[in-house]
Amino acid sequence: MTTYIIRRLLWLIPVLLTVSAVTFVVMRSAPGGPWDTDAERRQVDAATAKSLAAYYGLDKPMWRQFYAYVIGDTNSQTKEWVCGVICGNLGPSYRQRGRTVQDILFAPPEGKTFWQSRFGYSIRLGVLALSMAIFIGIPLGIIAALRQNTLVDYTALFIATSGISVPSFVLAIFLIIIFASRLHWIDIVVDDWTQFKYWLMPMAVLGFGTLAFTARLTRSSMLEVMRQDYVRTARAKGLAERVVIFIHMLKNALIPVITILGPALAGLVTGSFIIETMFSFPGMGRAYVQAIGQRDYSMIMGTTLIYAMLVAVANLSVDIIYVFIDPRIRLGE
Amino acid sequence: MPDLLLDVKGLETTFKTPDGIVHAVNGVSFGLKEGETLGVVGESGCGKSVTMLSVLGLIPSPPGKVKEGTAHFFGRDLLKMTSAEIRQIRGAQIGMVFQDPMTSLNPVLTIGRQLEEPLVVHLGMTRAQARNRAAELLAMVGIPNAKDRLSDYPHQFSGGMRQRVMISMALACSPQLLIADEPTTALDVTIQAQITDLVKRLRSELGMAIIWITHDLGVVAGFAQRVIVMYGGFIIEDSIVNELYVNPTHPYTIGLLGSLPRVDASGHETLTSIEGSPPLLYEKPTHCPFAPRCKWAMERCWKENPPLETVAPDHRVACWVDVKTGRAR
Amino acid sequence: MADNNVLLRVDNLVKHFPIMRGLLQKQVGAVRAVDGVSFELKRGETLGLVGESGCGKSTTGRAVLQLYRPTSGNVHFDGTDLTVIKGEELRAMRRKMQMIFQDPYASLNPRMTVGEIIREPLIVHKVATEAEADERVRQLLELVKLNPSFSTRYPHEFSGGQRQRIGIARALALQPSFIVCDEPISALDVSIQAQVVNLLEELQNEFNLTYLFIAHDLSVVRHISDRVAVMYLGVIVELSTRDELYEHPLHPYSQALLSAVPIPDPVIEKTRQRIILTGDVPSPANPPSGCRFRTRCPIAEAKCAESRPEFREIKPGHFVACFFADRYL
Amino acid sequence: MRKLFTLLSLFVLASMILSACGPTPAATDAPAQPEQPAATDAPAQPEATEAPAKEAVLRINTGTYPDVIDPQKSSFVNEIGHLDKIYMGLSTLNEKLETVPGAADSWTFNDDATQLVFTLKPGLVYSDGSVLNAKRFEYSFQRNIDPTTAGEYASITDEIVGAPEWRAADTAAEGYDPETFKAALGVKASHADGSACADYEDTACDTLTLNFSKPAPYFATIAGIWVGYPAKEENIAEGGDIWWTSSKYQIGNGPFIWKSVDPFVKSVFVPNPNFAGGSVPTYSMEYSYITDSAVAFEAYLNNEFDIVASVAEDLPVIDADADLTAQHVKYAGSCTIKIQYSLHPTWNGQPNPFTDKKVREAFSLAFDAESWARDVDGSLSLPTWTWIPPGYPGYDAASPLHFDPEAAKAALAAASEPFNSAEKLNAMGLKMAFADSARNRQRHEWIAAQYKEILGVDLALDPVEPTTYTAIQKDPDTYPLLSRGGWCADYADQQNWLSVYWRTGTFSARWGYSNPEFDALVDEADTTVDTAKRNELYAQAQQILLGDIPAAFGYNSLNHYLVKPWVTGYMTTPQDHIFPGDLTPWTISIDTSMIP
Repeated sequence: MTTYIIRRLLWLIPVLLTVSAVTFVVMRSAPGGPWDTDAERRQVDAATAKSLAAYYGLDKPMWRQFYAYVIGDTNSQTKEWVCGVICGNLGPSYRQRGRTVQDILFAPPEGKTFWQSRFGYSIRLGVLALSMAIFIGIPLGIIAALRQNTLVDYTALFIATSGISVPSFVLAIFLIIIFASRLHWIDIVVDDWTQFKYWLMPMAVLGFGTLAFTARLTRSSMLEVMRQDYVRTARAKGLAERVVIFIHMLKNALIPVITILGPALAGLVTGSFIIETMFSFPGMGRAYVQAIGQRDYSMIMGTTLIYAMLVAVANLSVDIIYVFIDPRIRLGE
Repeated sequence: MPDLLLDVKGLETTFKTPDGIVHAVNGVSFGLKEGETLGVVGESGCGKSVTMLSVLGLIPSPPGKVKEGTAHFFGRDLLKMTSAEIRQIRGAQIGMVFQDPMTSLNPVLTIGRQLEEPLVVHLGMTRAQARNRAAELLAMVGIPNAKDRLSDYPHQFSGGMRQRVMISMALACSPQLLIADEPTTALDVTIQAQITDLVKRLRSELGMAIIWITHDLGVVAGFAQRVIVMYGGFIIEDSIVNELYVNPTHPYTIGLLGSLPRVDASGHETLTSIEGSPPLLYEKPTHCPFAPRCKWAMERCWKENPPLETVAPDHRVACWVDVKTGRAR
Repeated sequence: MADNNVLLRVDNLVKHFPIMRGLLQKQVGAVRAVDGVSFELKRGETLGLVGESGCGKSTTGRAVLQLYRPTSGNVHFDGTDLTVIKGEELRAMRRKMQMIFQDPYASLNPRMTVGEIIREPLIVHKVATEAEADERVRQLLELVKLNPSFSTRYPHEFSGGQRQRIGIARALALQPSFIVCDEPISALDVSIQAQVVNLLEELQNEFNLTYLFIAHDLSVVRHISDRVAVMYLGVIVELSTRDELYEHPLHPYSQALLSAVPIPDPVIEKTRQRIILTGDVPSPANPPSGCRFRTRCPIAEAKCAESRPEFREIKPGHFVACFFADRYL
Repeated sequence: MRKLFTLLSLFVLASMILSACGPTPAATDAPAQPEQPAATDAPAQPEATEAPAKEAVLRINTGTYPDVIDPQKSSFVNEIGHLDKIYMGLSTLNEKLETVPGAADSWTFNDDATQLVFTLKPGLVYSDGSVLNAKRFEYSFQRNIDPTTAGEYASITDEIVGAPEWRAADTAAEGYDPETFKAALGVKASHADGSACADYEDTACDTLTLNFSKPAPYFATIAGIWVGYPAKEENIAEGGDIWWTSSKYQIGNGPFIWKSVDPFVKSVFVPNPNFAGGSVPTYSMEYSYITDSAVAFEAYLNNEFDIVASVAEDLPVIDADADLTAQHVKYAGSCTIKIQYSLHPTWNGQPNPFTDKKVREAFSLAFDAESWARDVDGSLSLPTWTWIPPGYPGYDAASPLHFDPEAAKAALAAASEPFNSAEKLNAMGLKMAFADSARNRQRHEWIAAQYKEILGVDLALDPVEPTTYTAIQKDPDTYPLLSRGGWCADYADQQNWLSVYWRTGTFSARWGYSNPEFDALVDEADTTVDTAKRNELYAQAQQILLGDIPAAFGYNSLNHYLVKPWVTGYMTTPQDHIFPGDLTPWTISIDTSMIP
């Protein structure tokens, strides 16, 4: 299995390289640069633009810039070798002057822990949303399957369908109006994210779609498993229904559910732009949106890479977890 | 026959499907003596498996429904039992082996765990006791290194080995009755021979009654004492084994035997095939279910469904026609 | 042996499927699915290829048709070595060779009508205009005893036996001279099997077809074949004319295989002595040294592990790969 | 192995706890945070309210979190809105946008306006009590010019002797020595008698002399903008490249102290008791960074904000509610938007009709800015017929042209051949380019319809991908025939409105405007020290500009906010960065008794 994991990790290299190459080309092919201001504003003067370009290496040919980004290059101004992505250096932000992308994403504010970094916030929100999806979605799916075609089932299906079809920003503003403006249970302007209650709404909005999806998948998976021969075998052994459901059906039914949880977590962490913006949540998604607005190339590149990596690692983790829950799977064989 | 182990009378089972109600079992009655081996033969969809699953309350409901009938086991009607009561019977007094050993074992639980379950539930063993007994059971069905293999998962066993596991599981609590639903159909012929051999041995050691469901008339020939042939949810012939093969009486049984090439037959004569296809059972037939495919069918066959009638000692047939003469019986 | 009457000659056919493993996905071994198979087929002849699942019989069929390109060996069809030709040339040869599959449902495109399925090869190979194709579809459906009006229906509207007829009609569309029948009846009900077997026989007589009939059911193979080859773990262990093989099997495996087949006659069954093989078929990725069968062979000796027994003609037309075959002469 | 399943659930649980344990670091944080600058806070405590009233805190939503909060690197209003709370330049602006003393007590120009001498207020200190002398400002200007800083506004001080040369220097070159350039720079801190200053502790160092390579009478204004804010050199050195991210290094002389920041979440500002301009504010401030306007609006309604910017979507709700209407504050902003005509001789290979002044006149007369503001901009713009917006020095309502359909038709008819009828123009296939977006489509369709209706002219709309649009606008060769665009002031001097934008060879080169008479007037104004005379010259120049009709002057941007009734005393200017009156925040007071 170790070789399998190593091989999968090695596979990440070409994947990430491709992702960065594509992002790189797409971004650079758009006209204008990070210091190009609107026509209606004072223009950055040529000498400054030139020295900024030189500092960030934008005066070099494209391939060289890409090489510098990935491998590294000598900074033409400081004459120092600066290692690139391979050393974990995602490069300096073009807009947040003096800060590197990894610093913006991963470094916590002064005196705070890693979990208070942009990345830390997003990960925590993602995990919370996923937990909600798991702890509500899975039971909901199970109950719906066991009570197929009853009111319970229809209710669960309704929730699931609405979770998939209602856009998150609609749900977000809806919840804000109800719980903050009308009921005054929580504040809209959150200045203390250390309080758990403020996490509830973003978590609910973010996790709702996944919850719905999880519930649907669990339901269909349970229905599938309920028809399996080994469930009949279990009943034929005279086992109590409780044992049949929890020992014989659930574990099998959850295998497909678990396989989507990794990508779901990656999706939740990476897909939280709207929610982070709506709830003014200080996570990575918000930084990403802002970077796009400001054409902060290296931020966009860096964040995209982190997202790509997250998705890949999430998929890999699922594949590994899969081995432990499904004895039939042997990696790399 | 007061000494019947299992006495099924007038069993009717239906299934609700999107295309309509399927009348899978349409009034089936049969009895089984203690220690007797009964072969149940028929094509897919003839109701042979459904009959046995109905008796054990294992019909998925909905869509399935046992509409009528009784099934007395040791004098108690299985069909009237509460789910708790019938659970006491299942796995304890009646063991069951299913067709596909690949899918009948839970893929994510160890063999040991699955074997221990009935021991713990029915015999009140502790986990440790159950584990020891499980190893003995595996050894009994001829699995080498039984103790070590308890922690293996089903996929680590071959098909034949899995079916042995299934058998050991069904026999774990020394049941009075073993219902084997096409236990060798999915297996290769040499493995099939191993399994039938094993069951024969266990039958002589443990003395349980066996209901062996199959579509292969060959398998039960050397094995069952009595054979019932099912068609369209009805029993159409019920006979002691020698009589059936020597003197098949229902046109369907005759056709079935005729359409079966024999490995010991040197001749190259054309097989006597039965034209047409088995009925779909969306309506409960009011006539002989085999009439549409029967070359002897008479007017009456299209009007009334023949009851099982005794034609020879221990030989009952449901047919209006005497095939030997081609006339009404 | 330039026999004009020989349609197909297979010489030392090998098909290995590589096993990749490790960091760099190096080939660490191979599943030796077919490991040196040779046989001949005369025009109009049926060669039965029997063996248990995993013995390589289906792979042999596919490798003969070049559906899998063989690892080594030659396949001469009608004088052309199929293993060296490719592209248009191979496509042209494929017209003369067709295949009938085991699962008639999976092998028919559910979104095409029966007419479209049958005419597809005609159009693809540009052998008929649209109008000619329609006429040909009608003829073919009649040939396989289906109502020509069925051509506008979809596969799911048919029963298993009818679907297999559709598969046969499609295979016949290009008027092949050679058909590989890969377990064509094992998915069908007993009463339907005979219909299909009879149909295949009729078609063979009418069009002088040559069949490679692959099956695990020895009874059917005996019924339909002129000669029979027994495969075990990628090699042919015995090959002879039908009755010779069934009545005087010389290889211990053939003997065990034949003895395992149940005979639908309780009298014979009760007196018959069975050879019960122990254990399972070893993995084709790691076959035993020497004689492939030695690990389960009741008469194996030390030399069986050392070298592979030659596939020799022990009697005229009777080939066997066993050191001790002479004992049974 | 089956335990792994349990393990998985445990993992999920653990992660839940992990995120729930957020409060723990807060608890450890707590002792470090509370009331650190309590001492400095004390004098700011309002004494007026007797009851233990609510704390006076002004809670403002600023929208996007700043990318960089560094005086010599920032360029966006939200960034400057932070900086001008923490720092104050040598000069500053009053509510009329007149340049008034800031950190400097006074300043004098020499006769030809090539030298500007600032004298600092006596006893000037930073918010932490440390000395603030002229050397600090010297450092700020040096840092702004230093090419390694590479600030986006570095060129704004190019009038200073030696500044363009240093900025253009190749820092990677072998013999590059910043000290040489620094010595040659026309920025010098000194004692009042001209003797050299010792160091940053030298309290007698109160004079800053700026020498210009050309007359720059407007430079007193420029010297007050953010690039001259006196950030501390030692703090910048200690904090390194990211010094500006930490509020602890941002020690300034502005009205407020940046007490704490939680990026993307909240900034807290408390009054600076050592503030030397205006008066010390009587309240604290909290900036929040909610970018979704709907959420911010809800928060305002929920009394969680005292001031938010209103947006078009909120207007129906505001207009339907008398209280909100009363809280709605609207006034002209810092931009003038116009429809710019290309004045290049040819367009698209044929004679350019807009070289004919009568055609320009027709198009200007036919643009109904009032309807535009009402129908297109949701009342979020102010119609104008002049260039410099109201609220700026130099605003002149007098304009030769106002919307007049009949006059427009007459003007077109009076144009020269072959531009004197709609048919002739239509035969040329006139085009109007714009940056493609749904909103812009709607806007330009309205404009085209307007011209069609009044002049009968067909304008083909030419939507262009936004970044490409920006690029084609910057190149005279690709400048569109007709395009909507404008100018937003950097600083409040007519020079910025007139010389920087319309003088030959500046922005005006893009569309080809050039008038020697105009150039002569602004050149003279740009070198005139006497304010009254300067203003007169600029006023004449503006009238010449308007008379040339280089564009259809359309409307001014509108600053519009919702302000709670308990916030009073704010003095609005078009240059406000984040909230109304934020150039003079000390005039604002909060009536805490009114807060529900």
